[in-house]
Parts: sequence; structure tokens; C-alpha cells
Amino acid sequence: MTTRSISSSGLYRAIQSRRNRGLGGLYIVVVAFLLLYVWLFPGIVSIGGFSKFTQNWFPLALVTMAQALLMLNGGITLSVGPLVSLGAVIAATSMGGFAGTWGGIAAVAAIGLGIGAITGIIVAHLRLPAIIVTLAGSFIITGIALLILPRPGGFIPGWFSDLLAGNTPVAFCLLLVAIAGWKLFMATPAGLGMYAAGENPVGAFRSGVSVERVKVAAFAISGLLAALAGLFVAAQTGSGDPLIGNPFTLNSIAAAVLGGVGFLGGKGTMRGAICGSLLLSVMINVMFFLGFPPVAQYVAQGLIIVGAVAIPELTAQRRKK
Amino acid sequence: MNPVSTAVRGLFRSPPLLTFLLVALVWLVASLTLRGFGAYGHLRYLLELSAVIGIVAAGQTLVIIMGGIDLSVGAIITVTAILLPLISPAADPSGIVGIALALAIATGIGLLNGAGAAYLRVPPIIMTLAMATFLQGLLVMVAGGSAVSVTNASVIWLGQARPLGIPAGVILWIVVAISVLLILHRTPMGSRFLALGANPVAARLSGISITRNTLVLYALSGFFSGVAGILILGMNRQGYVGIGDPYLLTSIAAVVLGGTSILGGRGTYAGTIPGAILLVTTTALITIVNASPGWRSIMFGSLILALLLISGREARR
Amino acid sequence: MISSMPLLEARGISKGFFGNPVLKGISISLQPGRVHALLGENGAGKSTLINLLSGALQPDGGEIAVDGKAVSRFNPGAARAAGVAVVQQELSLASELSIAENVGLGAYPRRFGLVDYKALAEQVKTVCDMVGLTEALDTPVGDLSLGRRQMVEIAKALFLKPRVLILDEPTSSLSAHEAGILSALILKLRDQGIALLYISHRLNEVRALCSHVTVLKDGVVTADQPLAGVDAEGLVKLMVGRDPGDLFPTWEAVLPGEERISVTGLSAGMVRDIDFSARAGEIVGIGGLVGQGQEDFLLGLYGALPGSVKTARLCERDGLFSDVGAANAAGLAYVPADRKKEGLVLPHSIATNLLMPSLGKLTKNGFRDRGAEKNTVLQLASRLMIKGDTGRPVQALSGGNQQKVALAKWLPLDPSVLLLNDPTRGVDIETKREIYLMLRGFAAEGKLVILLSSDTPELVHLCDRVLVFRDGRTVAALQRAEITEEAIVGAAMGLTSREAA
Amino acid sequence: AANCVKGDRKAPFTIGWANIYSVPTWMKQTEGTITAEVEELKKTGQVKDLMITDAQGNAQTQIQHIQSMIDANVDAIVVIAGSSNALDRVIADACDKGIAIVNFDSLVNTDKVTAKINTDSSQWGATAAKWMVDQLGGKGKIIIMNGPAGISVSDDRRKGAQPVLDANPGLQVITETNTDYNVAPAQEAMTSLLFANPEIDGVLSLGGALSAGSVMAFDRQGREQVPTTGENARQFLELWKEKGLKGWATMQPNWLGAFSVYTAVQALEGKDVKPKITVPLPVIDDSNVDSYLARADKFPADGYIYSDYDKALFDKLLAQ
Ligand SMILES: Nc1ncnc2c1ncn2[C@@H]1O[C@H](COP(=O)(O)OP(=O)(O)OP(=O)(O)O)[C@@H](O)[C@H]1O
Ligand SMILES: Nc1ncnc2c1ncn2[C@@H]1O[C@H](COP(=O)(O)OP(=O)(O)OP(=O)(O)O)[C@@H](O)[C@H]1O
Ligand SMILES: [Mg+2]
Ligand SMILES: [Mg+2]
Repeated sequence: MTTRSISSSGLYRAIQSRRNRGLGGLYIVVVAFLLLYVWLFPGIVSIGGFSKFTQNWFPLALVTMAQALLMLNGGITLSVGPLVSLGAVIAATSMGGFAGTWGGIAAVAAIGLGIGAITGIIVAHLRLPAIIVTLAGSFIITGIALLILPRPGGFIPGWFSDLLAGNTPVAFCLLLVAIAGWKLFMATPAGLGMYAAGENPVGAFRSGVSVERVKVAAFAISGLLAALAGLFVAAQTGSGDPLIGNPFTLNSIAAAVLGGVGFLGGKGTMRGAICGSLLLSVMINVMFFLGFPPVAQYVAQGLIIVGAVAIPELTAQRRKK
Repeated sequence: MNPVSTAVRGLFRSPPLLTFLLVALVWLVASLTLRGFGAYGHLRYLLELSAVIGIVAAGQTLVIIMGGIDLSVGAIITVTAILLPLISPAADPSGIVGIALALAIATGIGLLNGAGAAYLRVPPIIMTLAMATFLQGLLVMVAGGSAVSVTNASVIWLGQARPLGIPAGVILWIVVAISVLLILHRTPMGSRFLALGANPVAARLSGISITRNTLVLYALSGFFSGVAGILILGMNRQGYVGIGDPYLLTSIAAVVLGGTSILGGRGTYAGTIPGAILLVTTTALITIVNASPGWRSIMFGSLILALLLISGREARR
Repeated sequence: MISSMPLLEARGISKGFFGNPVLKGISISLQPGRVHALLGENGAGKSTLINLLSGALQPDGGEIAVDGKAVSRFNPGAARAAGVAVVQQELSLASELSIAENVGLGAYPRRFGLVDYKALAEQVKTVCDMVGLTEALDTPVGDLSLGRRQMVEIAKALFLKPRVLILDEPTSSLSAHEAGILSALILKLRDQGIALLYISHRLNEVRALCSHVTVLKDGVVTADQPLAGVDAEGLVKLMVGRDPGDLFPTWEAVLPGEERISVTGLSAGMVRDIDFSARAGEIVGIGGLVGQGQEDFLLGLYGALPGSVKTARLCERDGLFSDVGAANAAGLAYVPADRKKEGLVLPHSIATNLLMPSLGKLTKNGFRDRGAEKNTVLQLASRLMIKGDTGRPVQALSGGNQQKVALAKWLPLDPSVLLLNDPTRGVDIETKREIYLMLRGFAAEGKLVILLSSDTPELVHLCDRVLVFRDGRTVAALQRAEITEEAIVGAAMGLTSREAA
Repeated sequence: AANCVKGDRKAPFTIGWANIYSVPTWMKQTEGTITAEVEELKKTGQVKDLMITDAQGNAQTQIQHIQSMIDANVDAIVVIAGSSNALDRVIADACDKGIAIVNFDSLVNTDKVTAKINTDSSQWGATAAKWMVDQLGGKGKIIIMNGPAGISVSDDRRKGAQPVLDANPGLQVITETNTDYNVAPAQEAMTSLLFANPEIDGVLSLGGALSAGSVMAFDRQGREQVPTTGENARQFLELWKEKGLKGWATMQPNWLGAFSVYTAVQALEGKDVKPKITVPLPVIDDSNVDSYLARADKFPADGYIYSDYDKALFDKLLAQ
């Protein structure tokens, strides 16, 4: 029988390090790809190279967080992509006009939070399946984006674009901030309650967690993250585009599942999901530098994704035997 | 409690029936208010379109019931529609051989999905997504990614013929529907799918093989996607890259609108059938309305949400 | 006894599900410093009453009163505020969270709005020590055995420093040792002036701990009286309304038949290098502290856990089974301990669950044979006294009745080897008797029964021999005459050690 | 010298082809002209390597690809933009690095490119609408079929048609649709519209496979064909002949790809290249549709029958 070896002050750290369990395989795969990338393109270790690389990864990382958050709470969203578009469109139409840069940021954040919360209320209080509510939501949000900006355009102040997506690793720092925010959230009673409610809603309810409120909060935060990803995309591209976010929906789900987040709620970790998104992103660059033609890109992408899940799984099984 | 009110209550607690009623209601209101909507020809056409979604969603329903999901249905449809003209041997005037070959390929792809999920333990969503990407690559390679017009007699018949005034595609759908309903509710296999979807651990400890049933299921999903691919090919006379894309999300939406739980273990194809018709009808309605694309998109989303409010309540805790 | 002000009361409370009344005007009052027993057959409504007393369900009629004052909306929050804590029969834990995070859920100590992990660790450590949980506090609950999870559940209730503590069958998955710790704890809490409500189907526990009893039958209270002077038989009589017979059947040892199972060097999961053989007509008991590899041993034999052997002969087949289907085909059946997670498909109907293993057999032309299925279900339901409509989802059944379904579903396959993992967990006394009779009947028919049990008297009174596990190995093999509670517990604790046979 | 091109870039050059999506047939054919052109230029020793990327329809991925091309220091980037604005900044970055950028078909907003090559989308819409006015004598009910909403090209074509429609109020637009540039969705949408509208005098289809879908819808519902505009999609041209309808089409030539590569190399070699090159839109009508169909066999069934091209044509376009 194990004895209690953890001193009480180390509890948080001990819990955190346990949570890396099962992610070893994914970590190895991701690090291997990063090393391969550095070897293929040494310029990545410069400030500029690193900045550009992380800028391209950043929005995917954010939407993956938005998605994983909901999946951990036992939900899913098909409207992250359109929310990214809407965030970009609002940024591009408001910053140049009435609101100014800061007003634009506030508008994007407010809309993201608001739409997320409304979705959450519909899902939690009307007890409708999240997947189909967010599917319907994706059409509505796309429609709104198209009404605001029927074709790509709008304006983002140059200095703002340079600040977020220039030759400095600001995006990476923002990602660190987002991750720190997540860590903080997960150290609050609400964060842990969200996790518990994801896996065992009845148990969490009986333990005094207000399951509905937690779900609405999860949707709201998720909406905020997606809209902020849109804000960044607008800065990165210097404009808004009512369709630009669409591919993010499936990619965010793929990244989260790749990172070990399960569909049934309460299973998986945010760090895994972020690693999954990093793998999806670095894979594109590595394949480019390896000179893969499009056919090989498609085939290799399929194989890498399957392999990244299957190989750790198979080796773990072999070890067990 | 009197028997009539019990019956009415039972009816409202059955999602498939409720969805059917919704479809009937939407059709009635639309045909009274919109010119041309209720014409027999139009309804027949809507059914024909629904048949394609319904057949794709047949496999999707089974997979979702078992707790999985198949994101490769669109790609399998495209592959079937593009490969079929290429592999139909000229020596066979009936075209049956070509169809059989195409279905074998589609089933094989599904089987690969199942093998990945069962043996490599790759989550189905990842496995089928990767398979879709993989198939895209294959399409870029095969025939330069472009289609050949179909000359296969059976396929053309399937897409164009109307025995007794009913489109052949709809008849095919009826056959598929009956088979799937039988599989799901009248064979041991169907009960096993449901059990695996609701609690794989308990099912396995009761002697139900996860591996074998996963293989069978994804193979079935591949097969039905192949059937749908052939039907679309017949209706369009020509396949092209991307022809299957619209059917991925719609097949999932039809399943969920029909009351099947996305988490598995609960649901029936009887709900998916009206779910498919409902989706097609909604799309057709929105097409007729004269509004900007933004408003149309908003209307479509709101309509789905509204229909969901009527039919899709989840049980209270 | 001087009755003081009750801390928590139910006054004429009623509750039904979908129009079927379960509780009809029940009153119960919990006094400080008293352990109050709540008894009743499976499905009598005990858990439902507790859900009402803890705010998890809202009553259809009647009221809940705290300190003599009726509370209008009594939800889990209100219950907690009133100092009511519950150890649920159905575990309420999140398996990915650690022990500490589960214990504190809903009542975390905070610092700057964040969970204060330091304080949490200290407070959790205190309650874990009280219940004898020695695992590291950062262990994910999913890694623990059912029994240990039950202890976490108890720690979670204690964490709230309750004034009223309600325990719903807390010992049903505990070993004798763990149950002993819990008993001592309960008495200590009682002496501190806490009001306790205790539900159990183990009547000797009830008699040892409780001083007052309320009995539920058919939705009404049939007895509400002090326990003093009532013996075990009297208790049973209160519950079932007639004189009980003996709990355990008497039986004659028959000559064991041919060898059904014979393995050497079996390793699987945490089981190491076990030699074991058993014959038709035997009931072989498996005992020991919880989590010593007993379950892995059964799973290894069943082909559900990959393992290795030197030699194996199972039901006339060589080698271990590669999968469960093959084991079933050869005549093995397994009843898991965690019926919710491993035994049943909760949202599906009772009938579907009963038919699950035998689906392939009850067919006509490849289709399911509705008539045969219906007959089978009817037979099983009547044989195990599963009452009511078999079309209901099995999750609507009370815990004990769920257990019956998990066992009954195997009978149509007529297995020749039954691997049973705590088959009477949470089963009421009448049904227990029924199951015991059935098990001896199986042995008499020439079946082999391997019975893993945390209820030591079962091992003593039912088994032809008993193996005791410790740390993945067998540390004792007791023959019929040697089987006593002391011998089993002693071997389990490592006090005596005998070579395994 | 040409825009962007800087530094001592010497032949043979490395060219990056940043495709937005390689799977649609128009793209496949276009890529065919690019690789063919590169083979030619390899023979003359002007080009060393062609790097192809496929962003799978994701503008965000395309940004990443172009960034990688900058990192790999290619000499030229040929690009079809996945979004008319999204690539502006990364393309400006590439331009600042002295890489020759040639953008064709779907254009970016920024002017920091070596050359933008395209037909005039606005003129596309205007000419089609004029033809429709002529066909119907300025009076009648028409349906407009657009490409997907939110895409610049489909918006530009539609906007181009508007002044003509305004000038001819006799032409009544009953309704409009937006679908992907594919046969099946276009056919579906048109079929629903046919039931809702017993009177339709013309279909102003603004591109791709939309026209073929429309004609097939009329045919399957047994409605008489009406004047229909479109593009050089083989399927549409064949249906036009087969059903004997009144048709008009123009062409977005696939060889814009080959021409872009050619232009990039010219710029790298120090030639002056105009920043905006407009390729004239041809008109396909009853007088010359047969000459297109005569070559149909050389093109995929769901492909586009583009006109012949050669170096002389390219030089002429560059010199205009
Ligand atoms: N898709 C899966 N996901 C997770 N675990 C799985 C999956 N499939 C099988 N397993 C695990 O693999 C082991 C064997 O599974 P299972 O019993 O289904 O295989 P099987 O019955 O041997 O299959 P077959 O009869 O086709 O050989 C078990 O540990 C089970 O938990
Ligand atoms: N959620 C529910 N839906 C429908 N019926 C229910 C539900 N919960 C309990 N019941 C029914 O209420 C009755 C009482 O169940 P309860 O769980 O309270 O019994 P119990 O006395 O705790 O039994 P056990 O000793 O087996 O735990 C049973 O008949 C059960 O089927
Ligand atoms: Mg109970
Ligand atoms: Mg096997």
C-alpha cells in the first residue's frame, strides 16, 4: 500500500505532474517535429522566425482551448469557426470607425462572451444537445458576419497589427497569458467544478456544484476565446473576412482529440489539447520544408495524425503486456 | 388516466414521430403559403434529395449510436462517384459489376476506419478525419482529380428512373431504411451496437466484442456512403471532386435532429428519416425566400433551432 | 431516552416517479448523538428518502425541517448550509480529479478566490486519516478500487464537518477491515453529538451501531422504534413482515466432479504467478483486503485482462481466453462488482440488459425471436423477484434490484463456471437468501462457482474452500473445516500465512 | 525594374506556388499549366525548382505556407489568394524581402506585389448582364445565380452586373441564389426556384458550374430552356449544344497560372512588369462554341475548355 509521501504544501504540484500521465507519447512526437523543424529551418530560433511561427500557431491554439474547454465540460461546439470570423469582422469594422482600437477590442470581447453565454443558456437551461445548437448557431453567426461585412475588407490600425503580428513574439506571450489564465481558472472552485460536472454531472450537482451555471460559464469563456482568436486574425491579416474562420471548427476538434480530450466530458487535459494544436501547426511547416508535393501532404497529414495517436497507444499497450 | 391521453403523451415522447409530425406541419404550412411548394413534383424532388442524405445518414446513425462518428462519409461518396465510371468494365453492359466494385471499395475504406479505431485505438473522429484527408490525396492523384461522365446503365437508371411514378432513389432509400431498421431493432447485432454505445465496458464483459462490432459498423457506414455516392452519380450523371462534401454535416445533423444522442447508446433510424427530410425541406424553403445571403443563413439557423426546441428536448436529470 | 430537538426531519413527505408513488407520507426525525437505522427491502424507497433529505430531489408533498423549522426550497446548497452531508449509494466522484480535489469539491478552502491547495491538503489529510485512507492525496480517483472510492466518498462527507451525516449502504463494497474502521468512526461521531442516519442490508452492523430504527415498506413507515431489545430476527421480521428463516442454506458437501479450471503461473494485472485449480460442484471463495488482486484474478480467467500462464486448462480448452466471447462460449460467466460501470447498460431497459449475453442464442432465421426473448425475461424476472415492468430503464431500479439484473442476465446461457465479484453487494436480506440458495443449487448441479466477496460471513457459510489474497498472491488456502472469520481476516492482514494449494 | 524584385537573384530560380486548394478541377487544370510552364523554363535553365503547397481551402494555412516560402527564400511566389485581404501582410513581407510576387485569379488588396494578373470580374458581370438584356429585349423575369457569399470574386461579378440591371428596369430580378461553384447544389437550388416561379425568362448565372446545374434543373423538371449565361465549363458548353439553348459564356483562362510563372521569371530577369495586367475576357457564343467543343476531348469531363496559349500571347499581354 502506498504511503502518503506528498507533503501538504506540494499537493498542487503533485497533482499537476500526475496530469502529464499518458501524454508522454504526444510530447515525444511534438518535440520530434519541433527538432526536425529546427534542423530544416534553423532561422526559427531567431526572434523573427520564432515570432512568425508562433503567430501562425496562435489562433489555432486559442480556438483549441475554446473547444477543449467545452469538451472537458461534456459539450462541444461547432460554432468556433464562425465566431472567429465574427470576431475578425467586428474588429475590422469597429476599429477604423466609431469605436477606435480599444473600443473595438472591447466590442469583440463583449460579443464573444455574449454569444457564448446565450448558447450556454440555451444548452443548459433548455436541455438541448450542444452539437446541434452550435450547428444552428454557426449558421446564425455566419449570417451576422455576412451582414456586417458582406465581403472581405475593413480596417485595422497598422500599429495594432504590428504590435500583435509584427516581428516580436507578442502572440506567444499572449498565449502564455491565456494558459496562465486557464491555470488560474482551474485553480478556482468553479474550474474544478466544471471538470467534475463534465464527467459526473449528477455527482457534481449533489456535491453542491451548480452544474447549469458552470456550463453557461464554460460556453461564455469559450466564446470569448474564439472571438479573441478572431481579433488576432484580424490583426494578423490587417482586415476582416466573414468566412476566414470556418476551417477552425474541425481543426479545433481534431487538435483537442489529438491531445487526448474525450467526447464524454471530464477526460483529458488542456495541455494535451494545446500540444495537439501545436502538432497540427508545425506539421504544415515541416512538410513544406521537406518539399512534399500536395498529394504527399494530404497522405502524410493523414498518417501523422493517426500515428500520433496510435503509436503512443500501441507502445503503452505493449509495455503493459 | 384515459388511454387516449396516454397514447397522445406517448406520441409526444417519441422523437421520431414528433419529427414526422413536424415535417408534415412544415410541408402543410409551406404549401399553403408558398406558391409551387406543395406541388407533387416538388415534394417528390425533395424526397429524392432526402434519399441521398437519408442513405448516408443510415451508416452515420449506426456509427453514432455506437458512440462513434464518421467524418469520412463525404470523402467516400466522392471517391465512389469518381471511381465508378473508371472501374466499370466496358464488357458488362448492365453495369452491375462496376457497382459491385465501387461498393467493395467503399466498404473497404470503411473497414479501414474500423480497423484504425479497433486495433490502433485511434478515436473514431481522428481516424475518419485522417481518412478523409488521405482520400483527398488519393483523389488528387487518381485521374488528376477530375471526373468522367457516367455511362453505367444501372447507375443512370437509378438516378433517372421512376417506376410507378416513384423515383428509383426513393425506392432505394425505402429498402435501405427497412434494412437498417431491421438490423437495429430486430437483430442481435443492433442490440449489440446500442449496448456498446451506452456502456462499452459492460457490453464487453457481457461477451460483446468491441473489435468485431467496430469493424462491422464502419464497414457498414462505408457501404452506405458508397450507395449514396452511386445514387448521386446517377442523379448528376457526372461526379466531381467535392460532390460528397455537403453530406458530411447534413448526415450528422439529420441523425441528431432525429433524436439520436451524439454520445451514443440511444436513438433510432426512424428518427433520422424525418430528420433528413426536415433538413432538405428547410434548405428548399430558405432558397425560395428572397433575402440577402446573411439573412438566409440566419433564418436557416433559427429555423433549425426552433424545430429543435419542439422535438429535441433532452431528458431531465 | 430524552428526545432533544431533531436536527433534520421529514414531515409527511411523498414522492413518486412518473406517477408511481414511491414514498407516501413518510416522517422521520434525526436526533443529535444518535445513529438512526433506515431499513427496507430493495426498492423500498430508502435512497429516495435520502435524496429528499439531502435536497437532491424535491418532494411532491410534505416538508423538510431543519432545527424544527420547515425549509421551503431544500436543494443541495440549502442542505449543505444546514450541515447535512450524504454518503451516496451511487458514487458522486469525478475519476480524473485527485482524491483531494474530490473530497473538497463544493467546499474548497479559498485564498484570493483560488482553491487554497495548502489548506485543502491539510484538511483533506485530517478526514482521510479518520477513515483510514492512506493513498497519496494527488492520486486520481479513477485509479482506486471501488472500496477505496467508497472511503473517499465518506471522507468527502466528513470534509463538510456535518451536523447530520447520512450514509447509504456505506459498507456494501468495503472489506471487513475497512468496515471496522468505519464503525469506530461512526460511534465517535455519534459521541460528538452528530445525528447519523444509517442504511445497510447487513443487519449485524445495524445492531452494533444503531439505537433507533425506521422501517420502510411499500412506501410507508411500518416501524419507528428504539432498537434495544430487538434481535436480528426481529429486524428481519420488521422488514419483511414475517418470520425469517435461516439466511444461509444448509448443504452437504458433495464429491467434487471433473476439473474445470487449472492454471499454473497465472499473472494478470497485479496478480503474480498463481497456481489454481477447481472442480465442478465446488464453491471456491476468494477473500482478502480489498484490492489485493482478487478482481484481476477473475478477469484473467475470464479473458478480459491480458495475462500470461505457464499452463492453463479452462473448461477443456488449453490456454487463456483471448476475449470474453470465447470465455462465454466455453461456459464462463462473470458478474462484476461495479454494476453501474461494468455490469449494466443503465439507460437501457431491464429486458435488454437481461438479454444482453444471450442475444445470439434467442434468434429465429437470424432475427431476434421476440417470443423466446419475452419468455426468457419473464422467467428471469420471476426467478429473481424483479418486480414491475421490464421495459423500464434499469437505472430506475433501486441498487439491489440492479444487482439482481446483473446476475440474472447470465442464467439463460447456463454457464458451467460462474465468476462472481461481490454478487450480493447492496442486496436485501430476502434476496440474499435467494441468491445463496441459488449458488448452492448451482454447485449441486455440478457448476463451479468462484465467489469473490467482501462479506466475510458469506465466505464462511457458503464456500467449500477459501483462497485469501494479499499483494497479488494467494497467502492462504483454507479447507472447509478451517474456514472461520478469524482465519480469513487473519490471513488477509498477514497475521498468519499458509502455503497456497 | 519590377515591383518588389530586389537583390541579386540569379537564374535558375526557385518558384513557390501557393495554392489555396488543389482539389477542384479548375485548380487541377491551372496547376497543370503551371507545371508545364515550369518544365519549359527548366529547359531554358531559367527555373530550378517548383515548390507547391496546398492550403486545403484555409486562408490561415496559406499565410503559414507563404511565411515558410519567405523563410526558405524562394525567388518568386505565385499565388491565388484564399481571401482578398487576409494575405496582405504576409505578401507585403515577402515583397519587402525582394521576392517577386505574382498574384492571379483571386486577388489580394495590397499593391505590394510584382504583378496582379486577372480578367476583369466587374466586366464579366456587366457583359453577361448586357447579353441578357439583349436576349430578352430589355424585358422579362430573370434569376441570378451567384457563387458563395462572402467571396470577393462572386461579389465583384454581381456588382458589375448591377449598373446594367439598373439601366434596364424592364428586367425584373425575381430572386437570387448563392451556392458553391458546383453542379449539384446549383441544380438543387434552381429546382426549388423552378417550382416557386412558373415564369422565368432568363438565368443570369455568374460562373463556374452554376450554369450547368441550372440547365440540368430545367431539363429534369421538363421546363423549356431559357437564355443562360455561363463560363467555359465543358459540361455547360455540351449541354448548351445538346439542349439547343440560347447561351453565352466567357472564360477565366486556366493558363493564367502559366502566365503568372512566366511573368515572375521575366520580372526576376530584370524586365519591367506592369503591376496590374488585365487579361481580356473572350466571348463564347453560338458562333464559336463549336470550336471550343471540338477540343473538348482533351479536357476533363468536369473541367474547363480553355483557349490555346503560347509565349507570343504572354509577351503580347505583358507588352500591352
Ligand atoms: N476500441 C477500443 N477502445 C478501447 N479499448 C478497446 C477497444 N477495443 C478493444 N479494447 C480493449 O481491448 C481488449 C480486448 O477487446 P475485445 O474483447 O473487444 O477484443 P476481442 O473480443 O478479442 O475482439 P475479437 O473477438 O475480434 O478478437 C480489452 O482490454 C478492451 O478493453
Ligand atoms: N429516477 C428514478 N426514476 C424512476 N423510478 C425511480 C427512480 N429512482 C428510484 N425509482 C424507483 O423508486 C423506488 C425506490 O428506489 P430506491 O432507490 O429509493 O430504493 P432503495 O430502498 O434505496 O433500494 P436498495 O436497497 O436496493 O438501494 C424503486 O422502485 C425505484 O425503481
Ligand atoms: Mg438504495
Ligand atoms: Mg479476440
